[in-house]
Amino acid sequence: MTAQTRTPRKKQNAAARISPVTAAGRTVEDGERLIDFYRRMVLIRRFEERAARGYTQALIGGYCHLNLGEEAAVVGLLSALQPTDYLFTNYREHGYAITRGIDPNRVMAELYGRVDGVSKGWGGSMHMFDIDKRMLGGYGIVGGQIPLATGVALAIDYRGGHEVVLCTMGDGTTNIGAFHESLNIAALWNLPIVYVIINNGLGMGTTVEKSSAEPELYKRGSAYRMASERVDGLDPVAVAEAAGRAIDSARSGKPFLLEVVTERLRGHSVVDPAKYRSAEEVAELKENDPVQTFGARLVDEGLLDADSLAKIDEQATARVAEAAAFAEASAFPDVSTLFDYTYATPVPNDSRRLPGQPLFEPAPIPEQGAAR
Amino acid sequence: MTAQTRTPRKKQNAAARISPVTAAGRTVEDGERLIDFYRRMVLIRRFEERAARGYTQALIGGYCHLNLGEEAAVVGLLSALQPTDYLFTNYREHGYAITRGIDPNRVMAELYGRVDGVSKGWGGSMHMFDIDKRMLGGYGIVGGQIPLATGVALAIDYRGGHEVVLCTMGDGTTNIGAFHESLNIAALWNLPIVYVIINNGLGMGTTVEKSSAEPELYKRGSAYRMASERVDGLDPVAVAEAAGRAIDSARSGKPFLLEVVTERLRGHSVVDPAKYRSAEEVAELKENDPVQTFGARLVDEGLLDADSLAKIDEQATARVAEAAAFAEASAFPDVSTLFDYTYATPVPNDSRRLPGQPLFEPAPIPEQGAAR
Amino acid sequence: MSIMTYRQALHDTLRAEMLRDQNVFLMGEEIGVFDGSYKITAGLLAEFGEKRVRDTPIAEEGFTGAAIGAAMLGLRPVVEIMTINFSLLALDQIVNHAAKIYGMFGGQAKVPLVIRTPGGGGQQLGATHSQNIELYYAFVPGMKVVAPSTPADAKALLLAAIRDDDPVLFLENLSLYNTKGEVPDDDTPAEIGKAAVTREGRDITLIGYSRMAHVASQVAEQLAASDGLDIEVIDLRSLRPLDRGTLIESVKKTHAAVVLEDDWLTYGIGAEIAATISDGAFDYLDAPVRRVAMAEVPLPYSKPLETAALPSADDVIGAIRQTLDAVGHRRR
Amino acid sequence: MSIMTYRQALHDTLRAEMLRDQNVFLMGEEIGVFDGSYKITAGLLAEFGEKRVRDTPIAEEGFTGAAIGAAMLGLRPVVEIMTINFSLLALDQIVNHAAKIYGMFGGQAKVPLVIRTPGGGGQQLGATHSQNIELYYAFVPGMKVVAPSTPADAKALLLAAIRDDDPVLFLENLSLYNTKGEVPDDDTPAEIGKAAVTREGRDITLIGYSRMAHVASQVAEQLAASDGLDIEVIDLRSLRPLDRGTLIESVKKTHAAVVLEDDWLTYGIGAEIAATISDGAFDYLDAPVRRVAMAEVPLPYSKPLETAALPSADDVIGAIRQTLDAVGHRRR
Ligand SMILES: Cc1ncc(C[n+]2csc(CCOP(=O)(O)OP(=O)(O)O)c2C)c(N)n1
Ligand SMILES: Cc1ncc(C[n+]2csc(CCOP(=O)(O)OP(=O)(O)O)c2C)c(N)n1
Ligand SMILES: [Mg+2]
Ligand SMILES: [Mg+2]
Repeated sequence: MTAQTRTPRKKQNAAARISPVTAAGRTVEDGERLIDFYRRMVLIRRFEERAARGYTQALIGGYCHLNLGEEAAVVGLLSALQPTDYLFTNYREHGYAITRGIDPNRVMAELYGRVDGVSKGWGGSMHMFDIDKRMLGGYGIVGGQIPLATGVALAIDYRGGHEVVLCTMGDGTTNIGAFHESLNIAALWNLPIVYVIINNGLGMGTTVEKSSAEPELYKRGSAYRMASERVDGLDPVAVAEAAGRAIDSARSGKPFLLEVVTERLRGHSVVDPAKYRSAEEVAELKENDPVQTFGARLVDEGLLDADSLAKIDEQATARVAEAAAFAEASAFPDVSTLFDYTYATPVPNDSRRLPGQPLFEPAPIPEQGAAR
Repeated sequence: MTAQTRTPRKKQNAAARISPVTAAGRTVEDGERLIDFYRRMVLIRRFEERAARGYTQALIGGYCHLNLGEEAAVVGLLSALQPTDYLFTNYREHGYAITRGIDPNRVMAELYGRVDGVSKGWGGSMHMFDIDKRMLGGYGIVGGQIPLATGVALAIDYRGGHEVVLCTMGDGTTNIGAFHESLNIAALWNLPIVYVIINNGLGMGTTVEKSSAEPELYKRGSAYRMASERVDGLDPVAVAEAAGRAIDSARSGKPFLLEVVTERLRGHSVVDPAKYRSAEEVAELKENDPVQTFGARLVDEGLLDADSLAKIDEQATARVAEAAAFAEASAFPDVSTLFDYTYATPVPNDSRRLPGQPLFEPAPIPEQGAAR
Repeated sequence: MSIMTYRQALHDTLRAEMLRDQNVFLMGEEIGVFDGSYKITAGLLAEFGEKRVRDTPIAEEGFTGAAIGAAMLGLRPVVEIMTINFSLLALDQIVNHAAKIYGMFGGQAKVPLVIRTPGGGGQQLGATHSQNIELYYAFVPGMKVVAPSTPADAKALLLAAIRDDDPVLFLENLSLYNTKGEVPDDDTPAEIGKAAVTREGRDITLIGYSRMAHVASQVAEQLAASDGLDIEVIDLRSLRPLDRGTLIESVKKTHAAVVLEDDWLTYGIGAEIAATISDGAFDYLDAPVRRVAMAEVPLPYSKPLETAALPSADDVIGAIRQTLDAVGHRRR
Repeated sequence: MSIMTYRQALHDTLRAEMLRDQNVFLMGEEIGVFDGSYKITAGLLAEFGEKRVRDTPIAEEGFTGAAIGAAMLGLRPVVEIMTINFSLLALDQIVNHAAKIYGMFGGQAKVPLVIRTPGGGGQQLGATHSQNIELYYAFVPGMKVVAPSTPADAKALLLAAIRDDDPVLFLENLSLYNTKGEVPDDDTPAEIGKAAVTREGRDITLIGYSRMAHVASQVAEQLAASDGLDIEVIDLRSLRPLDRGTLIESVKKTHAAVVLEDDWLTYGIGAEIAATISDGAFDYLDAPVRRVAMAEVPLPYSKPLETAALPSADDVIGAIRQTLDAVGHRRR
């Protein structure tokens, strides 16, 4: 178990934490990769801001949780994953979806509840799923994805495949029984899975310290003899490297627990004003903004300048505007499809009845005594 | 976290493991206490053998799990508990019930399903409960007792009391979600509780190594920053001492995880022939018989001799014979009491209907047209 | 009497009961610092402190079980489970433990526990967050289940639940929290196990609970105005025990019934209501008991689909008209 | 055709399906080394090895969820949950995940999962180990629930369940494992969603499933012999989907029905059966549909109490006679 030594959240200048991307020894490809990281982070940022707007405009309904503050974590993690690997997340997953390569149009259309959405409008913000990109959901029940992801790892192992499953969850989620049961099973059976704790310090309004008796969450791996590590989630490079190690381990049959320390820049969901955070804390969040700090770093390193930063931003803004336009133009699912997805194998006597329909069509009343 | 160094089960002569009870420095009280331990262990042994017989004679029904091999653990643990402390166990609890001071007659009567049983015949083997002795059950759902026991510790803390809760469970039980959720809560809230893992090496036919990725179970305490210890459960003195430390810790607001390594001398329940155990393993069990090894030790130490051993045995045999006679003479609960324990607070419209009774008493058929 | 929301009635009653009895305390996710997911417990942490308003880890089974244990020692915990969907994770503790402890140990320990939890679809929360599974509790001997539809009942039934010595599932509803109504000032608890005839009428009986009792009253008023119909409305209020007598008495008078429910039709709460009436009022019914319920699908997120799947006032009105037609037919 | 026990039929079918399809594998507590708690899987570990017969830790939620995940990738896991009581611990994974995944993601992933689990009281296992809670699954769109009562159906329905692409709760019963019957040699699966008229008759319809379908047949034979009664027996076989048509057709002919169930009466499976018949055969029924069910108590351990609480053949006979009396009354 190797722990990144990392000063506790919010007590240090974030920019200083970013791992050095010095020109010395850097190849052109390295530089492109860093710029690509940044570009993807900005896209998430703009996408989420657009989603928040869509929610305020009542174009998006239900609950809506954003990845604001987690851009570096998302981008770093997914950069280490092969296209054939599988991804499971919780309900805070728009960024994962677009970074995994799902067309932002379809992600936004899902938020709008339209037929062109990744889940055809059936899932919404919390339930993004794309079988081609091997993103197997988006789950709204805290911890619900963990046993499922473990089962996919089991299926890979059963078939002798070489894929890996990456399963993300929040810090608060480590306190639920499914976490324990699943990690034990994965370690016992040597399954190819990386469990990722996105530690943004809060489960809704509850701090890690108020919810986890061992707040250094990666240490919980030891209860299953599972290798584990903590990494700074504001630094996409560090995350990518740590994720690489974790995925390598999993691919060799040793499941891994990776804790990624991030920030949640806004409320738990779009509607949460987060009044429980102090003004000081909120001010510090700015310093810990991964998009800004990483951008500044790339400028320092000479990889980007004010112009290119602005251009990347514009492109992202245009891209999400396109996504929103696409979503708005997409049709709502037709009510006639309501009964299409209850069962995969049709069977007789399946109930297909709208609330206003009777169980039995009113029969002609039999004549007196005729019934028998 | 202090670990008793202990060679793995079944690989060492058990007698050699028993902590020395040397005459040097031993007071008379110490000696009496050791003999008392032995007496209680023998009583459990004979009681369980009698229960097995009763089961074979179809005087006892349902599932019936015995403490055979766990006598030292039971006696050692309960010796460290105050009368005002609370005890929770799983379904393998006859020994706990009688050692806690519940009249063996009433424990046997419960097995026989009679009105004089500790749970009035409603619970059976798996559900012994005695409010006066603060034994709060006997639970058949694996892990079910753990959240409840945690809640009793919470109630003690809420009221500012000084009692402690002792909650036992099997090794296999440490893999269920409730274990994780509860230990985290107890550690987070500093509750006065000792979780005891009775590690008898097996959950039904599954070994610890096949079910727990960290088979040194006490180490799981670290996932909650909870102090923990492993102790040799074939030695009642060692268990008593470890339990004392654990209970002291809990009483001072630091919950504790204690692993007690024992043996299961027979099958999982009375009906299990345990064919999955090798002949060699079964032979080794004899060497690990806590009653015999502790008895031999006391003889070695000059505290007992062949005569007193025999006498203790006779007394125990007579006591359980009396219990069986009492149980057999006790009445079955009257069928008229069937609806007595569904609710504590009576409310209107409670359903009190035997299977053969109609929902509505057949009403006189109204005359043609008279109904309206 | 004061006019207040259902939310306010719950909040004020919790507060009053905590002031009245030191044994009453609250547990649940986000009920303290966050003021409660639906703000029912807003301000109570500041007033009563962490001991009596306890934010828990996300561990439904663990904290619900802990509340059961605390209740066994005589405390009166009121647990909030954020929505009834998440209660599935605590079901073993509730069904196999809370509901069994009194009986299984021959009456030696009581479990004076209240579990408050909202159900309700219609918020575009998708398949796992929009279920109405009160059935899972109403089915279980040893449990009591109440489901207020008005602010007054929210108060009276919560008082009853807290003071009752058995585990009570207290069903709230997301779409009722902002509804308003008169609430008596005194603290007289309701009687658990009693339905209420909230509107008297002779033409047909409408039966509902929680949100659908609310809808039933609205529909009854509307059809009185538009069609001059004289509809009797029954609010079940208690799902377990179920007040069969009140149902039968009503249908003996009206000769027809429509049951409104927000859960799925097949095996839903309405099945028992329909079966009960069809049995106890067999010779009085002039048409089959009609059920209006949710379409039997995992509830979709997309608004038009969700709307189509949930029972509406119009669906109820259609069912009433069809039932009255059927009655008319048979009375010819 | 061979004569074999219900247990043997299950065992042989599991084995045959594992031989037929490499994607079929078994998971559960004690199914391997221990041969299964009720010995259904005896010998399969030795034959197929650890990969395909997987002993799990005691972690119902974890291993059931893992099976769901494996099914999402196209494997066909058959999970054994030792008794249906313990399935409460896995309910979130089953109801919120297995049953939702196909719909919630717009049909992108199927969950071809079978959960085998026995229900049943009468073994003196006490309140937490004797429940019949198939209702919890039968209520849920997205689930299929089958409940064979004979060795032949154990085979045919298990074949259907394993080959179906949806999650199927396969309900067994402790007291049926040793019952014997004829089992066809070929491997034709049953059709999920169809009830069977297992005995034709004109006087009254008896309806049951699992153990109570067995009891229904016995009672029908007995009353044919003793009273010359001509009883029709329906074995539901599938609780979800529910074959309403077969029920209605039968009652249109017999004009009376008694429903037998091993679960609690109020809100039990029988409620839907009674409501369905009272609705669909409204004009044909000559007496209220009668339900014979378990007493609504946490089931006590003590034998005389347990026996009193469980429905018996005598209870069914009494209900039939009373119902026929009521019919006679109305036909006068
Ligand atoms: C079983 C369950 N309990 C409660 C909730 C409500 N809930 C949704 S998100 C959340 C907080 C989760 O915190 P964390 O795991 O840290 O993830 P984050 O939201 O910070 O990304 C809670 C309690 C739920 N969805 N499921
Ligand atoms: C939730 C649940 N799952 C499964 C069972 C069946 N079961 C009863 S005892 C047992 C094994 C428990 O093993 P362990 O915890 O080591 O205790 P031991 O029996 O060895 O004392 C199992 C699987 C149960 N009672 N409850
Ligand atoms: Mg978080
Ligand atoms: Mg064990």
